This record gives sequence, C-alpha cells and structure tokens, in this order.
Amino acid sequence: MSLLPQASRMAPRIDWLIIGLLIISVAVLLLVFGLMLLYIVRYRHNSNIDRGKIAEKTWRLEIGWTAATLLCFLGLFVWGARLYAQLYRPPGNALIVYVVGKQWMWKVEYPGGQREINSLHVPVNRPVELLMTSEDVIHDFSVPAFRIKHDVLPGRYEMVWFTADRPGTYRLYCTQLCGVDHSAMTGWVTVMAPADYARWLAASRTGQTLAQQGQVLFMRFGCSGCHHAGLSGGGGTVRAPSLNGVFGSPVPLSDGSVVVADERYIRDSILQPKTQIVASYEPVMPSFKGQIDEADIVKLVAFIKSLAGDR
Amino acid sequence: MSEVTFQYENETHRADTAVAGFWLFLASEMLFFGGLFLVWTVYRQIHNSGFNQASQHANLLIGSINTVILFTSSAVFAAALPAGRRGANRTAFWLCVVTWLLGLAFLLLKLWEWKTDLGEGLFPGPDFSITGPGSAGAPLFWAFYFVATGLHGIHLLVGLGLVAWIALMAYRKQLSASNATSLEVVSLYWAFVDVIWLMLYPMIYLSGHVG
Amino acid sequence: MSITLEEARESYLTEEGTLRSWLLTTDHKRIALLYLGSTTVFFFLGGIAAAAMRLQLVTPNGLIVSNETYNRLFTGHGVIMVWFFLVPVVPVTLGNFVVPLMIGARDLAFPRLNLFSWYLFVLGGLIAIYALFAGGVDTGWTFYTPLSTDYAKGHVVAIVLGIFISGFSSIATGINFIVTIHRLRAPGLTWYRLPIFLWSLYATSVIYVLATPVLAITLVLLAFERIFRVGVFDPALGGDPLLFQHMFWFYSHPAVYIMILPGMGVVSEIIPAFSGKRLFGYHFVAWCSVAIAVIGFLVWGHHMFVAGTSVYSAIVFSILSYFVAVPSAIKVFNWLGTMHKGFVRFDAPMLYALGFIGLFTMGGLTGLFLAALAADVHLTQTYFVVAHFHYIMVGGMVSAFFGGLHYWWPKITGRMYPEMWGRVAAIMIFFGFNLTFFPQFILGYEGMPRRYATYPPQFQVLNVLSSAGATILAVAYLLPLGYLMWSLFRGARAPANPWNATGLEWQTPSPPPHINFIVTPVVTQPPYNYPPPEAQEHV
Amino acid sequence: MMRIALAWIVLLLLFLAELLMARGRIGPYAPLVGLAMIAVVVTCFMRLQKGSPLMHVFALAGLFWLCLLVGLGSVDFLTRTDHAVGQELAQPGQAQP
Repeated sequence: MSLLPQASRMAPRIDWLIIGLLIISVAVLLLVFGLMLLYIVRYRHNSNIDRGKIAEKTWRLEIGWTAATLLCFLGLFVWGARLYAQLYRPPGNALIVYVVGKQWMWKVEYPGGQREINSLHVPVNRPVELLMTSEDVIHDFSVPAFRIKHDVLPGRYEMVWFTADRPGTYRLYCTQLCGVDHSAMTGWVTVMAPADYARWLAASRTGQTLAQQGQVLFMRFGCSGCHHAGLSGGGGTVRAPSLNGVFGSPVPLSDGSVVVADERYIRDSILQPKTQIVASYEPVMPSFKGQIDEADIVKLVAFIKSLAGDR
Repeated sequence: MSEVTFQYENETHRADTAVAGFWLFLASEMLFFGGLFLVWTVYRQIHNSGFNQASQHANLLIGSINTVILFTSSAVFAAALPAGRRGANRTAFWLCVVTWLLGLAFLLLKLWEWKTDLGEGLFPGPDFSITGPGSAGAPLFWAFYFVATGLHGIHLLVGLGLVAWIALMAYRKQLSASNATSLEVVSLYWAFVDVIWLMLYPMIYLSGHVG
Repeated sequence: MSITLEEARESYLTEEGTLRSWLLTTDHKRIALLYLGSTTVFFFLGGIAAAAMRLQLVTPNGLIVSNETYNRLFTGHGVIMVWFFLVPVVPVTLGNFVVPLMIGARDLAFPRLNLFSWYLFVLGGLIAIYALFAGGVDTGWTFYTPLSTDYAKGHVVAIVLGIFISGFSSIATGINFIVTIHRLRAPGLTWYRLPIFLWSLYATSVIYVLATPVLAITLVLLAFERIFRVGVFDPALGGDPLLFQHMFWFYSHPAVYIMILPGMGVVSEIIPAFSGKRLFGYHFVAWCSVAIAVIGFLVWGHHMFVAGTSVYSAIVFSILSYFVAVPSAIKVFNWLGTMHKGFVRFDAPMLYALGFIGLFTMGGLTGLFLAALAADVHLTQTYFVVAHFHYIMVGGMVSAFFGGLHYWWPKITGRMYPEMWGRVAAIMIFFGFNLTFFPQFILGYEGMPRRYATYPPQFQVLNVLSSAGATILAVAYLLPLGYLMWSLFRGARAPANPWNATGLEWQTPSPPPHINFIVTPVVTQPPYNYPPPEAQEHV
Repeated sequence: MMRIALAWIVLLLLFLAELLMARGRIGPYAPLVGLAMIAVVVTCFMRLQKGSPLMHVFALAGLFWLCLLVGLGSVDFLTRTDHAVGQELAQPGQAQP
C-alpha cells in the first residue's frame, strides 16, 4: 500500500482495514475462481470421470456457509464502525481552521487572520479540526493522503479532523459534484514542522487576527450600535443582549427553550435573528441575509467566540 | 374463446385478478404519498414550533367541511356497487351523480381555499407572511401543503373522470352481476383518495391546534 | 371466435405482419420485442456517451470536450443507462417473453397494461433524450439538491419528467408480473416448482411497485422546487438537502437490486441447463431473492456515510448493508455447487453466466469495502465506487442479459445464433471489461475523484489502460448486434428445445404460437428435473 | 345499504371526536382517531376483509413498506447530535421592522 502516502495518524489504521478486506476478498476470489475452473474442467460434459451420486440433502452446507459469511461480515462491521466513530470524535485541544466551499474554490481562514484560497497549511503532529460550510451547493472536502472526506453543506457547519504526521504537500479535492468546474476545485495541503509553521503564520499575517477582523466587521455592520461586546458597543437607544461571555453558554429564549450558543447559533442569529429571540428582548434586529458572506460570518463568529471568557 | 378471458379460466378468475391487481396499485400509491408523509414527519420533528404556527394559519373550516364531503361521497359511491351488481342501473347512475357532485364541491372549495391562502401570503417566498419568533420551518409546512393538496387534487380530478365513466356505463344500462369489475375498481380508487385525505387532514389542519 | 389447429400453430412472428398489428399488439412476446428494440437504442446511446468520456480521460487535461460538456456526458450516460436500460432491460424483454411461457399461461394478467407501459417507457425516453440533446443536464444522475434546484443550468425539469413517466412503466410491469405469477400458473405448478427466474422477477417486481413511487414523489418535489424556487429541500427555508438524499436512495438503492436480481435469475436458469444438473439448494436460492429484495430496502443510508448524517444512523445502515450481502454470497456458492458433478457444456450462454459469476463476485466483494464505515470514508466518491458498481451492473447484469438473450434467442426468433461468434463475444466482454474497470479500483484507492473532467497527471497511466479496455469492450458489445441480426435471416432453424433444458418454455415450438400452448400444460415434476449423473453417464 | 349508512354515522362521530380532541389536552392522540376513520373506510367502503388473501397481502405490504419508509427514514434526523445551522432558519427576505 505504498501507492498513496500515509500522512496522518488515521491513515495506517484505515489502510490496515483495507488490507484486511483485501485479504478476505482475494481468498474468496481464489476460492470462487478455483472451484469454478476445477468444476468446469473436471466435470466438462465429455469427461468420463466417475461422478458418483449427487448429494440430496444440502441444508447442512447451506447453513454452514451462511453462518461463516455472516460471522466474517460482523467482524468487518465492528472493525469499520470503531474506526469511523473515531473519525468523527475530535479531541478537545484541536487547532481550529475554517473552510468555506464556494463554486469552485476553497476559502480557508485561520484564527490568526491568515487567509488562503485552495490551500491549507497545518502543523505536523497536532490535531486540526476543520469547521466547514458552503456558500452555495454541497461540496466535499477530501484529502486522500489523510484518508479523510466529508461533505460540506450550505446552511450548516460540518466538522472533520485529522492529525498529520508527515511533512509534505498533499492534494485536496472536492469530491461531491458541484457544477461545471467541479474538477477544478482542487488544491494542496502543506504539512509543516512546528517551527516552519510558526514562520509561515507570521509571514502570512494580514495584520489582524480573525477575531480582530471580526471586530472591524462588528463595527462596520453596525452591530456595535446595539450589542455590547468587549469594552465597547451598546449604549444606543435599542436594548440588545451583551455578547460578552455568550459563546458556549446557555441562552434562554423567548419561547421558553434554552439553547447553547455555538457557531451554529451565532450564525443563525446574524442571518435569521427573528426566529430565536433571547428572553426579555424585543425582536428588532434586522436580518443580514444576503449582505454578508460566509467568510465574513466566520470572522464575526471568531470575534464573538473570543469574548467567551469575558463577563 | 372470447377475447377477454383469453388467458383466464373464466370471468370470475379475471375479475378477481383485476381487483387484486388494483390493490397492488393502491399499495404503490400509498408509498407515493408516503414520501410526503416522511417529509412532514421529519420537518415537524426539527421545526416543531414553526410547524404548529404554520398549521394554525390553515383554513380549518374549509378543511373540515371538505373532510365531511369526501367521506360522504365515498359512502354514496360504496352504495353504488351493490346497486350495480344487482343490475339496478338507474340507482347506480344517480348514486354516481351524487358522488360526482360531492367530488366537484370538494375541488371547488379546495380552489377557493387555495385562493384565500395565496391572498394571505402563505405561499413560501419573499412575501411569506408567517414571521416572528419560533416561525422557523413555517415555509416548509406551506410548501408541503401546496404539493400535498395539489397531488391529492389531481388524484381527485382523475377520480371524477372515472366516476363519470361509470355513470355513463350505468346510464347505458351496462352494469350487471357479471359486469361490475370497473365499478368495483373505481370504488376502490375513490375510497383510497378519501383515505389519503383522512391522513392529510390531521397533518395539515389539526397539528397546530394540539395542546 | 373459433380457430383451426393450423391457425393456432402459426408463429407469433408471422401471424400478422402489419405495422399496426405490432404497435397495437397485446401479445407479451411482441411487446417483449418492442422493448428489445427500444432498450437496444438506449444501450447504444448510453454507450456512445461512455465512449466519449473514456476518450476525454485519455489525457489529464481532457482530450475532447469542455468541463461542462463532460458533466453533461456522464449525466446523460447515467440517466440513460440506469433508467432506460439497466432497470427495465431484463424484466421487460426476457421477462416479458418468458414469464407466461414459464408458467404455462397464454399471456400476462393485464396485456393492455403491458402495451401501455411500453408506450410510457418510450414517451419517458423521448422526453429524456430531448432534454439531453436540447442542451443537456449536468447534475449527475443523482440530482442532488441544491445543485439541481437552484444552481444547475439545463433541462432538469424535462429530464425529471421523462424519468417520472418511465417510472410508471416500471410500476405497471411490476404489478403485471406479481399478479400474473400469483394468478395464472398452470395446474400443478406450485411455488416450489417455479423456475428461479420467476422468483427473482417476483422479487424485482416488489421493488418496482414499492420503491418507484417514492422516486416519483421525490422528483415531483424536486421539480416543484426548481420551478417555484422554493421547496422542501431548500436550506434557505430551513430545509435539509439530506432529506432529498434519503428519499432518493430509498428508491435508488433498491434499484440496484432491480438491476441485479433478474440477472441472478437468468444465471440460475443457464447454469443448471448447461450443467445438466438440478440447481443446488433450490429453496435457498429462491428465498435469497426475496431476502435481497426486502433487506435491500433497509440499507440505502450507506450512500451517505460522509454526507453529514448522524453517526448512529451510519452504524445502523452499515450493519444492515452486511446483512444484504449474505444472500448474494449464498447464491454464488449454490451456482458453484450446481456445476459440481455436472456435465458442463461451454455454449455461449454458459460462458456469459460464468463471466457473470466472476465479475459479480468481484463487484460484491468490493462492496464490502464500501460497507465498512471507515474504509468507505476513504473510498467513496472516488473511482473505486465507479468500478464497484460497474462490476455489478455491467459486468454482472449486462453479462447476464446477453447470456439470457443467447439462451432464449432460439425460442424468441426460431433461429440459432452463430455459436463461435457468441463465444468470441462472451470472452471479449469478460477481458475487455476487466481491463476497463480493474484499473479504476486502483485509481480510486489512490484518490482520483469520480465525475472529474480533468485529473492530476499521476493518474494518466491507469486512465489510458482503462480507455484501452473500453475500446475492446465497445467492439465486444457491437459484435452481438451484428451476428444476432445476421442470424435472424441466415441462422439455422431452431428446434423446440435446443439446449435439452427443462422448463415449460421449451415444450412449445420455437418461435411459439400466439396462444403459447395449444394444450394447457400440467406440471407434475420439480424444477430443473435433470436426470442424476449415474443415469447420464452411459448416454 | 344499512351497513354503509351505519359506517357513515360512525365516520361522522369519529370526525367530531377528532376535531374536539385536537382542541383539548388529549390532542396528540387525535390522529389515532383519524386512523380509526381510515380503518372504517377500508373495511366498510373498500371491503378489504371480504377480499381474497392475496388482496390482504398486497394491502399489508403497502402498509409495511410505508412504516419502513417513515420509520427508517426518520432515524437519521432523530439521532442527529449536531443539528444543522440552517435548521432553525425562517424564510428569506422577511420584512424588517
């Protein structure tokens, strides 16, 4: 299995599963082709071999191979399912990178404010969690060298994570048909040693972190006119909830329910503010749908996230 | 060897086979509407309050009147079958006429209801009128509403054609004990359209009034 | 209406010759030939699209067409091959012809419905062809929303309408077969005396009748959303595009079994006939068909392991997917068991059947890779998947179709096909097929995504190999078209039972008369009642 | 004829019950009454119980596969731990105050 580099912690484990499947397949294939060739040669119609009597009762054999097949399949199922569950359980300390799919490019944004298109830089031996969404149709983020793949859907955040363990550059693809230039929606993942990664981050800095860029947008879109955030904002004529410490905490809503303010909730509240009103506030916030793209929403989310510790 | 019983032993064998085949067709139809039921079930699960709000905007009065009209029409048409089998063509004819008129009344009321729905801005889109807290998912309900009632309406329209055909047979005195298969099949179809409505009625008109 | 014995013996082909008598016929045998003609047209249309795709992929940057045209090519290829060839082909051609013959009936239960379903099929097909030629569709045959509803250009509504209409043709055929098998069996023909082909067509028909309507409603919802720009899958309204995928695969996964069960049925006829031995484990094979049809409804979620469904549902669908593989494996062992101690002859139908076993086994085994959750994450949406389902559908089903066509050709036409050419074509198909699709497994493992008009240069060698195989495959598929046509006029006259096979269809003349059987047969024997080896050895 | 008239009266009563129940606290059970009405139509107007076993098989198959579609079709949505962003969105372009 040296055709494709194994560049993540998960890769060899998934390759072992594939090798296991391959061994079983080759064994069954040899059995089927072997018996087929044996029988058609040995029992060809003009062969005078003594055929004896044919078995009348077949159910023992039938039960036998049914049970054997079933057992073998159950083993494979458990093996595959355990690995799969790990693929979707990210460790808590992962580095978060935002990925936005758009016909036909990948936009990548880092917490430090770095941005790139069709390219992703990650440090080696450190778990990286990608929070992904799409501006239009369904895309799919796939890096074969890491053995990961996940659909990127409009209207929600999907997650995939990996720990790259071999520096180098690897191809990334969109693997869900997304329109005319689907096959051009590809790029490169660069895995770097920690020191190189730090240098790259510093060199690609745009001056502001993602949260700082979000703060600029927070002013520009007029959010700060109503919402208190950080040390500024609020104090206008309209009463709106303070955003300090909101992220990750439970929010009571006007219909009596309680939601935890996660990325999804923040995004919802920007685009469709009227559907989830915080208890005791008026539904006066206008929708920003159509005025703000997913890449900017990511910045606002990062900004509000950065206030999680403030009270 | 008559043309109709070519591959059958006799007329009864043919009639039973036709009716059984029609039941299989109805099973297929059930899955057709089943897709809509799945849509409703899933979205009601996800957008509970939006679906309740949206359902409260449905016209309960017309919906209820239509329900009564439709099960009354199935009862009337069910009575036409024994009449047809007896050869009582005149009775069968008038029962068909009543069924047909009830079906027509249902459709006219439905069209009127659609008109008021559209007037109230209930078609999903830029002018959709259900907004405010907890309304997420309401447009999905109304998209479901228009597709479901539309498809049901088309089925009813086909039913009207079939009932008219049976009425014509009765008018020409063609129904008899040995020639009632078409009547039986159409009565199954008409009752099935009723069954679908009895499923849709609580989903559309009652679900929002619960509790 | 009384007819003389002489008139009753007149073949269904020569009984009446006018065009009108063909287009308004209710004879299942003539309708089968109408279907054979129309599905052949679709097969070659889809084949031309495939050939263009393989040509495009000879170079990494694409040899002949733009990205947009390439997308239209694979969409057209998928739509035509799935809905207008693979799903209908064996039931409506071979099935239509032999079902009444196998059960000793004069026709299907609803002959006029049968003709009507052919017209629906042709109408749906013409609309689909119009959509493809009037500008095409580039959504893939899976029509995932919101690409198909809000973003794609092209005639999505038209092609969806074509598929919708042809769906009703499937439903009509399914109802006809199920009711016929229940109600029109000859005296003495109990369920366990039915040939396996009928069991598998029955199972197929269950899927036709109960899955196709779900596709129909899904396509209605899709068209509604495309026309009105609002609908139940629209994420902007709070809709979930994954619901579309669930509903689509509720049909389209069982449809995979529509595309393989009839092939398994054909092979279960051919192998006993050319092994001169009764089918091994008849009851198991029969019930496995039913089991595949029923369990096949429970596994659709395995198309969505990376789509964003819940992990729990992925695990449920994974284990169910393994369950559906068990009955398929049982069938393979039973076919091998049938050849054991038989008298194996190598006529063309048998070569096709042996090819089917080999290719289907490979397709089935690679399916295990895709059912194993973590392996699926790596392999899905790549050429591995493309190769996997082509092994099942083309390697399996198309081989079985050709096998069945050769097997029943003497019965259908009254002429023998040229045996040598039949064998050459069967062997060429097997090797051409492997050369085309085996490299695609490796491409998929290496990560080449499917539906790519252009690709990174490291994949070129394997792609060129695959295209070379496709050339052989194309020739191999054209061969039967030539020699079968030739045999219609020059082939040797076929006897009633050229293969010494059991089954009622071989007890009536080739080609059969309009009424199939002059005297309604009475069945007194189990199926595949070939004499035991000790009785045959000294013949 | 009597049987059909009786069935119609039962349907009417069930319908009124369904309507009243939907207004009250036992509302969630109102659809059960709807199912009872369907049972009346199927038995009295479609005469299923008088049909051949084959018809029973076909009707039950339809019902079974319907349950399968709705049941297995909801599994994913009932077990989503990570509810989608878009799932709590209202319609686009709502009027601004």
